[in-house]
Amino acid sequence: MNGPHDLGGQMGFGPVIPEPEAEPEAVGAPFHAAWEGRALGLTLCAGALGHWSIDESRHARESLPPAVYHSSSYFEIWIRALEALLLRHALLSAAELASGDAAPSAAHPRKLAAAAVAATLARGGPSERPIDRPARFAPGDRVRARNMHPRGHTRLPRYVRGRVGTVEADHGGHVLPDTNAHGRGESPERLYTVVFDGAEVWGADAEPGLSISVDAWESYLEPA
Amino acid sequence: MNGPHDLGGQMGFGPVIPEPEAEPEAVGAPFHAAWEGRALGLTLCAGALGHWSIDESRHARESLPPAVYHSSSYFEIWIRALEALLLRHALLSAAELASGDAAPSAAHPRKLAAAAVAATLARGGPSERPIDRPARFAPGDRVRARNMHPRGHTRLPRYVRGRVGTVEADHGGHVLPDTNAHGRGESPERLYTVVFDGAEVWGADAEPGLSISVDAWESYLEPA
Amino acid sequence: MPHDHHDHDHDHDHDHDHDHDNHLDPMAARVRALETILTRKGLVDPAAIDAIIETYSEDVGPRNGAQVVARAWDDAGFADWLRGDATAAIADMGFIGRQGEHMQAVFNTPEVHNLVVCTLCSCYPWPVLGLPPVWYKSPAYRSRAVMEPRAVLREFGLELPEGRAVRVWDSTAELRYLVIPERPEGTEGLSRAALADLVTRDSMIGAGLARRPEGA
Amino acid sequence: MPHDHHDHDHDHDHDHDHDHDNHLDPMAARVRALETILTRKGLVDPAAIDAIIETYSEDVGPRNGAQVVARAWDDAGFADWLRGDATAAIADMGFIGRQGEHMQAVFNTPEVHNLVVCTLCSCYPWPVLGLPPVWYKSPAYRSRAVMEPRAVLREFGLELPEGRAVRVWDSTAELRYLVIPERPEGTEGLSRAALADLVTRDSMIGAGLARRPEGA
Repeated sequence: MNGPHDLGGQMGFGPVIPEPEAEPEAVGAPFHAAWEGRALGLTLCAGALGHWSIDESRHARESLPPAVYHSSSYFEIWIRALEALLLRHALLSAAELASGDAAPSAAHPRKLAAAAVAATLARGGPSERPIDRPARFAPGDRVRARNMHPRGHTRLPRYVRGRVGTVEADHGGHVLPDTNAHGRGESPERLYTVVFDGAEVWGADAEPGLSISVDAWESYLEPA
Repeated sequence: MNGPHDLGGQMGFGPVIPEPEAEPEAVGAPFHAAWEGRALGLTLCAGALGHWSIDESRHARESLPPAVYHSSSYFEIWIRALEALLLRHALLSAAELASGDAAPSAAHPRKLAAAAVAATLARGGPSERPIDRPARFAPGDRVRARNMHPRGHTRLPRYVRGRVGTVEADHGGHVLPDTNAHGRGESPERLYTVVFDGAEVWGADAEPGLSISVDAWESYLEPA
Repeated sequence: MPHDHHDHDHDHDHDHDHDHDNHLDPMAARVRALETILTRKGLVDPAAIDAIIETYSEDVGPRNGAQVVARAWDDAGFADWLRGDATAAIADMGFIGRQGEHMQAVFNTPEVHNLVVCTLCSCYPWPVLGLPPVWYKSPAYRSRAVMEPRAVLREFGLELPEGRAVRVWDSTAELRYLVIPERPEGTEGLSRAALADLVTRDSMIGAGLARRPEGA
Repeated sequence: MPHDHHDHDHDHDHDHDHDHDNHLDPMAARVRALETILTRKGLVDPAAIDAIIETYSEDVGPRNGAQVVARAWDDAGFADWLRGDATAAIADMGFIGRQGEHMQAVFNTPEVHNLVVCTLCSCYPWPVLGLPPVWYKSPAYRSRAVMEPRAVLREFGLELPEGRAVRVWDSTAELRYLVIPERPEGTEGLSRAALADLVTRDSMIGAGLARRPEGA
């Protein structure tokens, strides 16, 4: 979707404010408030229940109303999206969320135990999938990012759509976010790194000497 | 600028909520609160002082931080931009605005009098200007909207940039907002209505049978 | 998907996603403070603000445009003038000035339905339609009208016939567009005043059709 | 123009443009309420949250990546491995898992400076860099890095040499990028630990260079 999250080339957000790297022993780092750590932990624990994919989770964040998305900190976006996911998957009712109260329930069969955290984080969620179909594109090929504007989730940023670039690498099959975010299956497709000249993307307003790459699924591309 | 105002094709704002037309005698219409009428009047009266153009005024609105722009009602955007303009042109100091207090001053030489309102509104601010240069494009010509991303004001919406359309009408010379908004002169240019096929603009995601036109200054266009 | 959040939203402490015209109290105070200080500094005259409000509350509104449409339906010569030089034809009826300096009339036909939007702000033909309604200024309308006008029109209760083309006019410059809706059936012999009564504000933006006369 | 509003802004009643991580109190309450209710419903274990926080506070952070970079500087064979199969080479050092499942190392050279961003959210290589800093997640960085990276780097105090090309990597899929900064001069004979001390977090994103050793 052409949502508030698709920020490449948008203007008006002001300067970037650098932040010193925390000393390795700094207490509380890398969080800026205790609730941020809890928000991270809640999000990962709820994700571990297996009711939604990382793609659905990203789509829940970008589906927040633009006014909310733009006036929220990043972990606030996470929490608002987590609430939406819990409601959508009926793990929580609107009444429970509003009241802050619920009857105690038995443990969810996939509730993440403290002892399992290390292994779960170490396992992660690889997106690579075997794929049989021959590659449509090869490194060196000129391709055009499709001028697509789906209502649902996609990972093709608006700023490259319609622009021509060069395939630089073929990373094999990966889960397609566009279907997976909506529970329509993993539909693995070949993923390519495609590099664009800055002037092709931004016209005369590009900084000189700039090139930009995105990682694009095969269906995002057409021969140029 | 690629600001928060450039909304064509953005998603996530929800449904359109129709609003019944007010009866001609409705008290207070078309305003939804008394302050909205005051905000309109203040904006027009301040504009009549002649310190800024309508283009600079529009740019002040779109330069509001995106979080503010998206969480403000339309007249709230006007008031915030008006405050910025008054400060920029030193008609008001930050201290005066913060305190809400100022020493009384003599009337500004161009202060709009109640008796002059009707004539001022009737005069408006025509943007048409004589232009000598021959037209670069003629109705029927195929043109491409330039892939431009200026940091300053422009009236070429992002959704048509790089897309090919057909010139439908030549409206003669008009003040160029891109320079006028920044006090760099009216630089009149020929203005064209350019019509684009929906599928050219939105690809396969366009509604069938859709065409869209924009009014584009000559420097926004190149031969296709 | 654009409606997605409405299914999942809920009232929960400090949500910012409240209605776009709901800031009444703080904005009333803010605007009052600004008017006070600008008045003290000799920059504005509150009586001029009153006169502006009166103009757009009482004198200038969509009934102006309705008269233009009714005359165009009734007078083929005027319709031709409107088609060729809308600014002059509309000025002939006394509707001139701010946000209507350069007018263009666009005529609905059985082949093409016209819809007007301003994606970049809220440009609107004030002398013929008055000030725009909230929906015209809303991000929802501005974002969607150029991409899915039929879906938008459905939210106004208007289902266009399948083969009807849709032409969207994005008001990016100082040209202002007035849609001339199709004349409804059953209106033969009606007076101009009666015809004008059938012309809604929304029909002159393209978000609706002209009403049919009662009993027709 | 992107900075424009900072010149004109002022504190005035209910501005929403406060700092992006400044909602401490209402958010703390909101998150606490959510944790309480999810715990009661048997969905989360607060001790697991503690363990996650501990992991990213104490075990996983940019010092991991610094060790990877130091080894690459010191061991040409490892650098080649990193270039060819970063996931395996980095796993060999024990850095694996969530948000680092598919790694790619991009090497700065005298010709090209690399910079990593995620314009669509905040993808970041957690196993080697920990959690991203606020600026990496900020709309300012995400919007500008792909269009005016040199202007952004200037805000970090980094002025790139004029002829240096800039390659920006937008992390749109599950590949995660680690920038290998150029090895500073005057570092011959330093231990790997001493080399790692020169490798800043920002240099592994491309927002800075590795530090020169003191006295060099």
